[in-house]
This record gives sequence, C-alpha cells and structure tokens, in this order.
Amino acid sequence: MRSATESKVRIQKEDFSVTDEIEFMKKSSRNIGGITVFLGTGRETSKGEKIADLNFEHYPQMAEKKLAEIREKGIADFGLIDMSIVHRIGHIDIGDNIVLIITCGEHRQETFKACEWAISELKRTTPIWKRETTTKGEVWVQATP
Amino acid sequence: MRSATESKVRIQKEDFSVTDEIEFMKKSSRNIGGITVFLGTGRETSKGEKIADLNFEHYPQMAEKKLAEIREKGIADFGLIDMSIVHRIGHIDIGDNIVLIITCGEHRQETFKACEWAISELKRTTPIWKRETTTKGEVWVQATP
Amino acid sequence: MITVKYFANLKQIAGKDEERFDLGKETTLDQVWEAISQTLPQIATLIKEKKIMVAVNYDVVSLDAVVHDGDEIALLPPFSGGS
Amino acid sequence: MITVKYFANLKQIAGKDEERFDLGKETTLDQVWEAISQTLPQIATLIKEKKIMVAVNYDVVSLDAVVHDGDEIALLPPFSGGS
Repeated sequence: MRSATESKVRIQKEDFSVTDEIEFMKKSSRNIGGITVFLGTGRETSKGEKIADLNFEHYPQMAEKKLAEIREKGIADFGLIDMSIVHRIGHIDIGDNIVLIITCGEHRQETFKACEWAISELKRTTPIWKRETTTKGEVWVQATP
Repeated sequence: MRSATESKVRIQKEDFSVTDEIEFMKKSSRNIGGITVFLGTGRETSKGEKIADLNFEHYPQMAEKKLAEIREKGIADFGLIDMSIVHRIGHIDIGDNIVLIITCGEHRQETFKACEWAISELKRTTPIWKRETTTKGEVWVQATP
Repeated sequence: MITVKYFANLKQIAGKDEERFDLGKETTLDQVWEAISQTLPQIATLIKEKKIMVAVNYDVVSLDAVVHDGDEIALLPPFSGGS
Repeated sequence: MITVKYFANLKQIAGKDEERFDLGKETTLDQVWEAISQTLPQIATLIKEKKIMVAVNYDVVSLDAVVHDGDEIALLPPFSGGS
C-alpha cells in the first residue's frame, strides 16, 4: 500500500486506506470542520451485464498533471483548506476501491460542492480508461457523465 | 472503539474507523459504485475564539430515533443502496472525528445529494447539543445551518 | 405521572436533569408549563418565547398538544450536533 | 522526431504503444495524421470523425495545432476513469 504521505495526487496500483488518507489531510490545518469524501468502487454489473474483470489504464504524467490541476483549481475556486485525489490502475476486484477524493474545509458546504465538481472534472479531463470484461467480451468503456 | 457491525445508526463516546465503517457498508451489496462520506471534525476556533474544550450531549432514544428516520427517508427518497450515521458524544479533541455519514449508491449523483441532505437534516432534527469552552467562557452553541 | 426532561443549557438553568409532575390522566402542555413556572419561571419564559422545542415520547409536538399519564416530555434548546 | 502515443482501444487497433515520426522542426497535426494514415488508416478515420482527443505534451490541443520536434503527441479515446 503506498503511503498517504507521498503526495496529495497519486495514481497507483496498490489499494489505499481511507482512514490513513483522511488522517494525513487533517494535518493540513487545525481548522478543518468538514470533510467530504467520494469513493468510487467496482460494481458487479454494468448495463445489466455481469463483470468478470475490471481494469484501469492511464496516460502517465498527463493523468497526474490533470489531477494536480483539479486539486489546485478546486482549492482556489471553492475556498478549501485542502484536497487529495488517489486513483488506482490495473486490475480491480468487485467491491474494491477505485478512486478517492477528499475535500477539507472550515465548513461543510464548500467541501460537498468541491468534491462533486472534482469527480466530474476527473472524468472529463483525466486520461484514465476502464476496460470491462463481461460475458459479451472485453470493452473499453466510453465516458459516463 | 465500538464496532461498525453493531448498527447503521449509532451515538457513542468512542471514536470510529472510517475505513471499517465503509467496509461494513460495502457488504450491503455488490452493486455499489459510488460512496459519499461526510466527516465532521473538531475545529480549533469558533467565531474567532480559540476552543479550549468541546463537548457533545444528546437526548438518548430520541436522537437514535431521529437518526434512524433520516437513514430510512434518505434511502427511500434518494434511491440509495444503504446509509449509515455515527455521531460521537462527550469530550472531543481538536481534529477528532465528531460525525460520520456514509451514503452508498449504484451511481455517485444520488449519494452526494443524500449525504448533504442527511447532515442538514441531522442538524435540524436530531437532539444533540455542542458545548464550547473558549477564553470567553462556556457556551451551548446555537444551531448553525 | 409525567416526566419532564431538561437538556443542555436548560439543565444548567433547572439545576436538574428531569422532574416529575402528577397532572392526572390527561392534561395540556399549558398546564405543564404552569406547573414548571412555579419553581422555574425562567424556563417557562423561554417556552413562551418559543426558544425551545418540545418533544413528547421522542417526537416534536406543537405547543398545544395534549399529554397523558406516563408520557415523557422533553424541553429541547436549539440543536447543534453534526460538527 | 515526434512521438505519437496510443491508449486503450487505440493501442489495440494500432498494435503498439507508440511510434515515432521525423517531420522536421515544425509541422501541423494534419501532417501527423497523414503520416499515421499510411499504416493505420483506421486511426486516421477516428481522428477525422473527432472521436479522439489529442494532447501535445500533456495538454489537450485543438486539431489545427502546430507541433515541434521533440513533442509528445497522445491520441486519447474518451476517458472513463473515476469508478
């Protein structure tokens, strides 16, 4: 498991600990009052088809750059104290963690808005692709907004 | 630490593990694709005053009843797979966890909406009171929307 | 007997967690406030100024509700849970 | 030399991760597509149908961008990260 202390935007094969990632973010400030977390996980079915295998691939360097841009813009535009983003690549089991976004603020309102914006922005701008293998075969999934 | 497996709405003195609470919720279904978490934590300052002590008190039975109502209504109204709510009482240190709300759905949109609704609803309907001790003395905090 | 419970700052004002009143089989909240005002006029004033919500048996009720022998009445200052 | 990178289904179509072209000091993306279409007409078609985004040195650019010797061009099918 790669450590939460390495970087606030990461793409990695290893799983992450939500508790550790949150505790690391808490160190940013003693004035955090609200933390919103989005955790994307592997679902068993996709459009009615049972998933046999789930895999993520990314464009190294560009993907990390886009996550860093989302983090900086999110902190500035929503007045956050801090934000972190971790996305896993490679094989994912059903129920496993895929993506984690943590937004920290003095109050909760901005953390909800920023967290929802950040996951939409990640889907829109970050070069990561999902490959699903179902009974119908293997497909590279098209973006779902 | 009281265990995540005890109940999906709890009021307790002990801290909780966000990871354990999430993993417990994941057991509800193999079709969870999005999980939103709100975590409220103890801030160092309140209205510019430094906080020396933070304490929560609740009305037993009624508070648990209200949390159960929020959980049931949230699952039904937002079409969630599951929801859990844990609130701590007693003394809270700066940076410590106070409240945790987890909303699980097939997709992320409903989990964000439900989580934000649930924390507002908790503040509005659940008999829990915060007592802050600052340099100006001890105050029972009035609700902040 | 009905039980009246005090919370947060009301507990400090009342100097106690709860008290009991014998007001017969059925009565109104107004009569409960009347009974409270005998010893705790400050709390009766807060109720009249609507700075307190009232729950009977764990649900919030309107101030003209009827209460029965055995009910638990709670005087609830504005909530501040949730961070 | 410029480097062209293929991802996801494009990698499968191309049968490779990347290839290199020598197109001088400065050229246009149109000339890059022309070079790709020599061996991978399928991919050139996807580009013309705007089913692919293009990044130069890790930022998305418009399809009439100018590219320079040493640039890294990436052909990006629609993203699907984030769960």
